[in-house]
Amino acid sequence: MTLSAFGARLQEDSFDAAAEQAALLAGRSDLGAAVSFTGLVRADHGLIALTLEHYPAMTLAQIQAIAADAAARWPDTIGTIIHRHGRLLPGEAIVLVTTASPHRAHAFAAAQFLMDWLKTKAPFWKREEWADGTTRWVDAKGSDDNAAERWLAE
Amino acid sequence: MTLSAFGARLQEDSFDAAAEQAALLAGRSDLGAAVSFTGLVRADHGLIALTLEHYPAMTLAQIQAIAADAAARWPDTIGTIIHRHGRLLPGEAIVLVTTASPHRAHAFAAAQFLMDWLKTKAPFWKREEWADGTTRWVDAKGSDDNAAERWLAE
Amino acid sequence: MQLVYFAWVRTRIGKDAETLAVPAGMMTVSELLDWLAVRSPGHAAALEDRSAIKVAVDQQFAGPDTSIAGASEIAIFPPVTGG
Amino acid sequence: MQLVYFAWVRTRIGKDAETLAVPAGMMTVSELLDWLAVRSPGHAAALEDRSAIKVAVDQQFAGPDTSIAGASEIAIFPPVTGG
Repeated sequence: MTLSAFGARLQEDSFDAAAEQAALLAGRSDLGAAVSFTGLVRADHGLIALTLEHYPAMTLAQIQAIAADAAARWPDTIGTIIHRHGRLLPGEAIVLVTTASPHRAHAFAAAQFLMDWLKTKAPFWKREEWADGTTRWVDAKGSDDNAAERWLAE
Repeated sequence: MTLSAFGARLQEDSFDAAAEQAALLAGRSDLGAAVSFTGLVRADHGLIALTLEHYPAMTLAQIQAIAADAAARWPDTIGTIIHRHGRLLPGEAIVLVTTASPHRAHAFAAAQFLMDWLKTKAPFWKREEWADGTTRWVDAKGSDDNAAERWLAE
Repeated sequence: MQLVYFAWVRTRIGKDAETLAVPAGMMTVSELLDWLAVRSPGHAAALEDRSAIKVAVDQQFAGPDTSIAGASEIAIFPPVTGG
Repeated sequence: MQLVYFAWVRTRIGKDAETLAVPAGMMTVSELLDWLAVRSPGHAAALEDRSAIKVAVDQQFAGPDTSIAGASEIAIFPPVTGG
């Protein structure tokens, strides 16, 4: 259980999910299961762009705290978390969580845990730009709170 | 609910997980969540190779039946399943399940469901070759049966 | 005390940060929000629906009863929508 | 009837397939396995632990009581270990 078992980065640039997974797997020989989650800007009709605002003084520390929690829950599992900010176009990737473990169930669970908590505890806000000139802040979803809270009972 | 929502392939050659995911995502504009699972030959000390034997008359049909079940459970979700056979070296990928959905929970669940059932219902058998010249058939794991059976109650 | 605003809290208030001298004796997040809400129509609009407001005190998520005593930076924002 | 064998069932029996004329009146997977087990020491070794044996009748997973009447191909193998 170390912070470094799950690395976290915050960046404006795009990422290469395959390269991140390869780098993760290169570190250990006992890994039989690798899971990746990629969150994407949906290519909804009329959506021009999605801008992610965040709270620079808090964001990375908050992601690292979530990562440390995952490391404590699944000590045999490693991972990388990359969250982008700034203006993204439809189809672009927003977030990557890639995990690897000797056990398939752990790799899946850690990835889901990280995503559920990133959705509810990482200080990002999405603003949509539409073709008609309007902008709209995306509403938080109750389903995300529920997804995160189910981990509290375990 | 169609068979084609989850494509399935059986091959000896390696695959490019990133290209498979990109091809999957190219088909639809409403996808905000993409999950990939890759199963790997563990680089255990002394392991020379892993050979996957299978039952050619049954394998692909069986994978397609599992895929059809997933398509019925998660109608908004699409995916690709690639399972390799033949002789693989440590670190090589054995299986890929990549899914995409408007909903993160569906992309995760469909990928886990497919893996749980591939592990217990697809007619493959792994034989290990060790540096001391011995070979060994891999034993089935009770945990895989349990993982698959939890879906029956849902 | 430094106050920082994000997303539609920021756009409604019309600034991303302000430094304010909060009255002595103001103890909690809830009291701070009540005091801020009457500073301008923008503050009022931003803080109107208190159930949609989240607060972090010195970069830690806080509740309405969290103490603000000695805090350097209070962030006020809507529920997060990253990931 | 075509019998096909995989993994250590195949290596213990020493062949990957054989065509056998099964006796008339043999109705179930379980009866077939009992009959096969006494054909040779290899068959006996392969089928010794019946709890470790899986069977597919015409490419469909079968249980001990599954009918083999009219079947073209019966596959016998250990629990699967793919994925």
